[in-house]
Amino acid sequence: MHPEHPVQPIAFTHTVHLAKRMQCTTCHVGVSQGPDAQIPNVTFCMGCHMVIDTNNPEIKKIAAYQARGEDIPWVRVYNYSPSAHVRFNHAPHIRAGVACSTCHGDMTKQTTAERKVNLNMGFCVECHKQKRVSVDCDTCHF
Amino acid sequence: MAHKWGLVVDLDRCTGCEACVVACHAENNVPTVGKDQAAIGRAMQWIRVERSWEGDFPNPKVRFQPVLCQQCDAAPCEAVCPTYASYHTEEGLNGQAYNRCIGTRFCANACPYTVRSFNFFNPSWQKPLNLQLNPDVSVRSVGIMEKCTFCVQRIKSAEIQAEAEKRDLKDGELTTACAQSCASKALVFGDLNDPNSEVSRLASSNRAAKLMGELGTKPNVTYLDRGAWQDAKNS
Amino acid sequence: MERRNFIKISALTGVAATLDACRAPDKQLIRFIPEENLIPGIAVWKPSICTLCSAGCGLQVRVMQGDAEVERHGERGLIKMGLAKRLEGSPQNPINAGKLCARGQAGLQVLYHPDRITKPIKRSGARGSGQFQAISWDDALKELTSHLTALQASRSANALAFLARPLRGQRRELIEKFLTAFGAPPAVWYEPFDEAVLRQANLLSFGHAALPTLDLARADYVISFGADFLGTWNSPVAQSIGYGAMRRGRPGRRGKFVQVESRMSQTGANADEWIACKPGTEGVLALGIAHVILSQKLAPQSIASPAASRAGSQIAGWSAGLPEFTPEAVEKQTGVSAAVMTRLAHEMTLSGAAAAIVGGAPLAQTNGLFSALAVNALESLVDANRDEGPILGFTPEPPLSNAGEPAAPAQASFARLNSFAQSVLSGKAGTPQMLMLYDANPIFSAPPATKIREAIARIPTIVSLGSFIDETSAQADLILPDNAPLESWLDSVPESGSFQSLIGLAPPAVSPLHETRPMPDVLLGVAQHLGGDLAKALPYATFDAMLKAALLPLRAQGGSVAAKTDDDFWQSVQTQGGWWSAPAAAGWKSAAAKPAAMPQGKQASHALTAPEFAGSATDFPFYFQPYLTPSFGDGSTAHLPWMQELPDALTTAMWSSWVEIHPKTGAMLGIQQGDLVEIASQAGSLRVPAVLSPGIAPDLLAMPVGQGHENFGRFASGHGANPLSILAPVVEPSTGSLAWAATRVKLARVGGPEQAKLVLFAGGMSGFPHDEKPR
Amino acid sequence: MQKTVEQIEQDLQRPTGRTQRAAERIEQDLLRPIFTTSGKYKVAVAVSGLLVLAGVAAFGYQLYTGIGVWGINSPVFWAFDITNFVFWIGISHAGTLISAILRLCNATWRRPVTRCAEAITVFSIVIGGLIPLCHIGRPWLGYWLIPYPNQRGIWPNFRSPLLWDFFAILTYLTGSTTFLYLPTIPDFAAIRDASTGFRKKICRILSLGWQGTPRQWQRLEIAMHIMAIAIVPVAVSVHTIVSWDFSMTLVPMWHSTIFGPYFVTGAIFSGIAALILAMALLRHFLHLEQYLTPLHFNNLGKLLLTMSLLWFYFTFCERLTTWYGNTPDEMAVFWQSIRLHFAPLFWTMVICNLIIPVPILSMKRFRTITGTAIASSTIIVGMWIERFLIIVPALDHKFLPFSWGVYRPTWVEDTLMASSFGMMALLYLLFSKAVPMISIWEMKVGLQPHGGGIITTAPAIAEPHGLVLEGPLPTDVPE
Repeated sequence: MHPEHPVQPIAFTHTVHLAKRMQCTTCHVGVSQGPDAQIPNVTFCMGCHMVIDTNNPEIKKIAAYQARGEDIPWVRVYNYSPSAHVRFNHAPHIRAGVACSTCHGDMTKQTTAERKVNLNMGFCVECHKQKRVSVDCDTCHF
Repeated sequence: MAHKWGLVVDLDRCTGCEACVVACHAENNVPTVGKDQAAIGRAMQWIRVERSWEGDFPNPKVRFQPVLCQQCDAAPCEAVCPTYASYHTEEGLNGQAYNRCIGTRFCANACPYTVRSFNFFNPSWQKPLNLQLNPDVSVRSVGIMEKCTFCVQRIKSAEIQAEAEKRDLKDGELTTACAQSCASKALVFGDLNDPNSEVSRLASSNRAAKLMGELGTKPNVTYLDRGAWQDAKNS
Repeated sequence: MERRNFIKISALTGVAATLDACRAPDKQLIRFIPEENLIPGIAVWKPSICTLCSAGCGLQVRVMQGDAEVERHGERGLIKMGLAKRLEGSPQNPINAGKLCARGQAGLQVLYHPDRITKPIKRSGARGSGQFQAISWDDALKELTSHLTALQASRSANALAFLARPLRGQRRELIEKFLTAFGAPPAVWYEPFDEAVLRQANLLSFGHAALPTLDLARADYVISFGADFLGTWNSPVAQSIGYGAMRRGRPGRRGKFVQVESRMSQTGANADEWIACKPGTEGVLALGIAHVILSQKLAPQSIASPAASRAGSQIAGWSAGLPEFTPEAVEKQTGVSAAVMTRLAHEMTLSGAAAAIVGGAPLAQTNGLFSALAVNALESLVDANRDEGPILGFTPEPPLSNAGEPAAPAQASFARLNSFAQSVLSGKAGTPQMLMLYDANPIFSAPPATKIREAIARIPTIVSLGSFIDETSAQADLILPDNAPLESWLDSVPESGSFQSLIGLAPPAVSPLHETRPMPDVLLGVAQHLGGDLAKALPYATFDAMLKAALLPLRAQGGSVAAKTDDDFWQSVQTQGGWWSAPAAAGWKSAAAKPAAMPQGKQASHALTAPEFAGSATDFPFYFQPYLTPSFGDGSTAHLPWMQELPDALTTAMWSSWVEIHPKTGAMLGIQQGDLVEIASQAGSLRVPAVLSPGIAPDLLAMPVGQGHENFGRFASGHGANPLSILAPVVEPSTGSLAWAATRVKLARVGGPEQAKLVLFAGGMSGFPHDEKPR
Repeated sequence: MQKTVEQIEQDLQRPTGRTQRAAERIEQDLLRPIFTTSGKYKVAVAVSGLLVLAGVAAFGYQLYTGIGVWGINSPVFWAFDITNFVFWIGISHAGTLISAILRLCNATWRRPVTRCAEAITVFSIVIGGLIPLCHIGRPWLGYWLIPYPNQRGIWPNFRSPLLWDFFAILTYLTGSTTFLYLPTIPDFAAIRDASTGFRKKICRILSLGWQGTPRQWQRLEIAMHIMAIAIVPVAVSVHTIVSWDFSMTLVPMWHSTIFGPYFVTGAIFSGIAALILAMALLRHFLHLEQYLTPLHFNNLGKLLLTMSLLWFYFTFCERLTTWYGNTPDEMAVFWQSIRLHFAPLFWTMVICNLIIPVPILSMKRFRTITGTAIASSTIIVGMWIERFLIIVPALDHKFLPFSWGVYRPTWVEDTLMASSFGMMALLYLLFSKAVPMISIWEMKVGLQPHGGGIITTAPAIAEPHGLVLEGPLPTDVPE
C-alpha cells in the first residue's frame, strides 16, 4: 500500500502554485484529454523556475535533478493494483463535472497530494449509482 | 439507441493468413506461451483460424474459418460462472471481468466453441518485450480465464470520444483489431442495431449462417458461406 | 521473476486486491529526463515502413508514453518515452491501404526483442564462439575506420566486401556509393529466394525486369502457376486486398481462382480449383492451355495483339500455334488431363478479365525461365487488348534518377554469393580481406555446397551492422548494432503492389531504446572520417539529409504532396509516410504501366527443356520442395515469438518444422503423423517430424523454410531443421538463380512422436459438414 | 405393541446377568482401540500423514507456480480434479444410505455398521469439498462463492450450478456431521467415564453433559429420527446437483437428463463399496470379528449387487440413447470412450463395475467377507474410472474437431489424488482414536429383548438377540 501521506522528493507546494492562479490543467495537461492526468517532468518545472524563486532550497533540488540528467522521482499517490484489472479515464469524469477535489482533496489548502478517499470499488460504484452512470463491469474492468 | 455489436466473417474472402491472430495478440496483450506449453494444448488465441480438410490428392479441399468468441445472446458460459465473471454486458457482449474470475474454468467447458483461453501460469514477456503491451488492456495473471472482448477498449474509447464530441458513433469509425488488419475484408465489425451499417447488411445476406446455430446460443458473429464460382450471381 | 513471485506471494496472503505495482524493484532505478513530451494514455499514430519483407507496406505506429528501462551512459534507469504499441497498415498508402499481414505486425517484436544487440560489441573468444564484450561507440567506430584505413593504405581497397540483403532505395544507394568511392567491388546482395528468373522472364516477355502488380479486384478469372500470392509471394497484402474484392467486392460477380502446384500452399487452399502438376512442367501446362486457345481461336482479338505477339515470340513454335503442345501431349508430361486443360482454356477466355501468373517453385527449376515465359505468353493471350487495361501490369518506377529499375536484370543473388565464396576460397590477391555484413544470413540461408561458411571463416575481419546475432553475424569480429526499423529513417521503393509510382518514407517512429546507431549514419560518419572521395560522394551528416536530398526533386512531380516550399514538402512527405503519384484513373490505364516496346532485333525464342534434378529417381525417389511460410519468410523472422506461435495455416504446426508427406507415402514407409523422419539428398540429410497431408503429391516432400536456426536468439534457436541445408547447388542456367526445387531426396522413418516433438495447434482433423454451411 | 419410555428405562436399568456381562464386554471391546495403540496403527498414520503432507506440498507448489503444473489444457479444463471431486462426493453416500435408510427401515443388523459408514460420509465430503478449492485457478478468492454483503455490491451468481454445488455440499456436510455426531454423544460419555486427563476433558465437552437419563435418550432418538428422514433427500439432491455441473452445459454426452439418477446410483454404489472395504479393514485391524460378521457383508453384498445392476442399467441407458440419437457431436465422444482412445479405460470400468462384482455378489458362496471386499475394491477403481470417463472424453472431443485435445495427468495431480486417499485414511485412523468405530450404546440396545430399532416407533421383535444372528456372540461369555 502507498502511504496515505507519501513523502515526495520535492516538497511541491500546490497551495502556492494555485494561489498564483495556476489551473490544475496547467501542469496536469492530460486530465481533460485522456486517461492520465500527467505529472510534469523536471524540464517543465524548470521552464519557470529557471528564473522564479531560484534560491528556494526545494527549487535548487529540482535544478540539481536537471543538472544530473534525472527526472524527479515523484511517488505515486493513487494507483490501482494490476490485479484489480481496472481502467480509469480522467477525461470523462472531468467532463461530467466531477471536481478534482472529490478524490484529490482541496489542493488550495494542501502542500503535497494526499490520499483523500479510499479508492475501492465501493467508492466508484456509489458515485456511479448516484449519478446514474453505468455500473456494468466493463465500464471499468477490461 | 443502444448498440449491439456484431461481426461478420465472409468465408469466401478469408485467405487463412492469420493477420487477425497477430493483431489480436498485439492489441489485447494475449501472451505467447512457448513451445512446451503449446505442445500440451495451452496456446492462447482469442481468435483462431480453423482449417478443415476434405478429399484427398489430387482433389483435396481446404476451408479456413476464423473462430472467435461468438458473443452469444444466450451464452452458455455466462450462466455457469458462480461469481459473475462471465456476464452479459449492457451492450450485449459476453463480458469477462478478469478481477472477478476465480478460475473454475466452468465457462470454458460450457462454451461450445472452445474460444476461451485460460492463464495456466502468469504470462511472461521477457524484457523489453513487456514494452509492447497495450496499456489500454489489462494483463491477466495466473488462474484467470480470458477471451475475445470485441476489443472493448476500442469500443469504450470510441464511445467516450463520441460523447465528448456530443455525437453518435458512425459506422466504420470503430473496428476490432482483427477486422482492422484483415486485408481481404473477410471480417467486418459494426453495430447490428444500425440497419444501415455494413455489418447489418452483410448479416442479412442469404449466405449468412451461425456457427452451430442449432445449439440456440444466438451468436452475434455471422458467417457468410463460401459459395462457388457459379453461385455468385445468386448472392 | 522477483516481481512475479512477489505478486504470487502477496496473492496468497490475501493482499492481492491491494497490491501496488509501484513497489516493484523498478522503483529503485533512477529516472532520466524524458526526451519527448507525450500526453500519457493518449495514442499518437506515426508513419513508418514495414521492412520485414520487400513489399514495402506503409505503417502507422501507435505510439504511447510509457516507462522503459534503458541504459544511458552506462547507467540503468527508467525513462518516459514514446513506445510503439501496435503496427497497423497506413490507410493512405497505395499498397496496403491500412492493412498489414501477420509478419508485418510482428515487426513490433523486432523493436522489443530481448536478444537485440544493445550496444557495440567486440569478439572476445574464438570466432563463432559467441563470446563478445561490450565496447563504446567511439572505440567501435575507431576500430572500423582503422580497418578501412588500413585497407586503403595497403592499396587493397578492392578487398572490402559488403554482404547484405537486397535493398531498394537510398540504403542501397548509400552502400553502392560508399563502395564505389572506397574502391571496393559492388556489394554482394544475397537472399535465398530471389526472383531473378521472374524478372528476367518479365523483361523478355513484357519489357520490365520487375515483379508484376496484379489488379485482382477487377479479375474474373485468375490462374496461378505456383505463385503463393496470398501468403509470401510479391506483395501479399496488396494482393489479398485485391483478392477479397475479386471474390465478393462486386455484387453478382465472383472471380474464379485456379491454382496449379504440386503441394497445396495457403494460397492454393483458397482456390476454387486446385490442379496438381508434375514439378517442372507448369510451363508445359500453360502452353497446353495456350494451344487450345490458339487452335480454337478462343481469344481472336488478343492473339494478334502486340503484347501477345511479343510475349509469344519468346516461345518456340508460338506463331505456328504451338503444335507440340496438344492437350494430349501435355497431359502425358504434366499429369493434368486434356479435358481439364480444354475446360480451363474455355473458362479463361469466356469469363471477362482473366490473368495467368507464375511464381514460386515452377521458377526454381532448371527450366524455370522457360516456364515463366510460357505462363507470361499465356497471360498476354488472355489478358491483353483490354480497354480498361490488363490485370497484370507493372508499378511505375518513381520519377527519380537513382531509384529506377536496373536496365538489365541484376545477376541472381545465388550466383553472386557463389562467386564471392569462390573468390575468397581461391585466396588470390585482391580477394576480400574485410567483410561488412548487413542483414544477410547466408550461413543459414545458402546451401552448404556454396561453402559460404568456410569462405567467411577465411576472411580476416568481419564487421556486422545488424541488430541480431544470427548464424552469420555470430562469426563477426565487431558488431555495430543498427537501430530497429521503427527507430530509423526508412525509405522504400516498392517494386510491386501499387498502380501509382511511390516512394515510402518515414522518420523514426520512436527514439532508440538501446545504445544503437542507424547503419546509414554509421556509414556516413565513416565516410566523413575517411575523407577524400568518400566524403565527397556522401556529403551528408545523417541519413535523413541524404533522403531529403534524394526526394526533393519529387516536389515538382505533384502527386500526393502539394507543397510550396521544399521544407513543406519534406514535412508533408514525412507525415504522409511517403510520396506517390496521382492515382491512375482505373487500374493500368496510366501510360506508365503499358508494356515497353520490344527492342528491335531481339527475337530469341526459347524451346522447352525438361527439368533436371539433383539425384537419380531410383536412389532419391522423392521430389523435395522447400517453401516459404508467411510467418518466417526466408527465416529472418523466426526469432519473433508471435511468429513462432502462429500456427501454420495448413498443418497448424507451431514452434517447429516438419515435412509434409502424403498419407499414401506415409503408409508405404510406415510413417505416421508426428513420427520422426530422415530426409537425405546428395547434399546432406536432416531429421524432422512428419505431417501427413492430403494436399501434396505422393512423390513430393515439402518442408517449410525458416526454422532450424542454430544461433538466432532464444525463440528461434534449436527448433526444427533447415531444408536449405540439404539443397544441391543446382541453378537455373540462364540467370544463375538457385533452383531450390530441383533436389531429389529419400525418406525414412527414424523415430516416434516422442523424438519428433511436433507441436500442432489443431487437435483434430475435420471434414466439412455435408451441407457445406459453415460449421 | 409399543414400548413406553418407562419400559425401556427398566430394560436398560435391569439387565440380566448375561446381558450385563455382554454389555461390559461390548464396552471393553469397542473402547479398546481408543486406549491402546498398535505399531501397525502408527505406521498407518505415518504413511497416510505423509501422503497428506505430500498433497499439501504439491498444492503449495501449484499455488506458487500456477495451476499449469496440472496436465489440464484447452479444451480439457477439468480432469483429475473434478473426477476426484465427484468420486469423493459419491463415496460420501455410504453413510446416508446405510445409516439413514436402514435406520428408517429398522433393519437391526445395521447397528455395527452405522458409525463407520457415517464417518466415511463426513470425511469424504470434507475431502470432496476441499478439491474444488484446490482446483480453481485462484484459490485465494474461493470465498467469493459465499454470499456476503460487500462494498462492491456483488453477489454470487445463483444461476450457476457450481453455486448450487457449494450450498448442497455445505448442507450435506452440516447434516451428515450432525448425523454422525448425535449418536456419538452417549459414546463420548462412555469414553469420558472410562478415561482420564485431556481426553476426559475433551469428551466431557463433546458429550454435552450426557447422563443417560430417559429424557436424554428420548430426545436423542427423536433427533436421530428427524435427521434420518432429512438427510436422505439431501443426499439424493447433493449428487443430483453434482451431476448438474455437467448436464446443465451443452457439452456432448454431458447434456443428459439421466445424469441425476445416474450419479446418485453411482454414488450409492461406490459408497457401499467403500463401506464394505472400510468394514473389512476395521474388522481385521480392530479385531471386531464378533461385531462385523459375515451377515453384514452378506447383506451389504446384496445391496451392492443391486446397485451394480442398477449402475449398469443407467450406463447402458445413457449410451444407448446417445447411440440411437446418433448426433455427430455426441458420437465423436461416444466412440472415443467405447472404441478409441479411452476404450481400454472404458472396458476396465465395465469389468470392474460389472463383470467381476456381479458373479461374486450374486452367489451366496462367494458373498463372503473376502468376496465382497474384492468386489468392493474393483468397484472403487471402476467408479473412479467412470467419473473420469464422464468428464474427460466429453471435454477433449467437444464440438469443433479443430480444438480437440489430449489430456495427460502430471505428478501434481497424481500426488493430490493419492493425498485425497491418504487424507481419508488419516481422518479415519484419527477418528478411530477418538470415537468407538461401532456405536457402543446401539450395540447395547441390541442386547435388549425388544431387539432395538428406533425405540419410539419400533415394534418389539421376538428375536432375543437382535444384535447378532450368526457366529460367535460377544454375549457368549461364560455364565
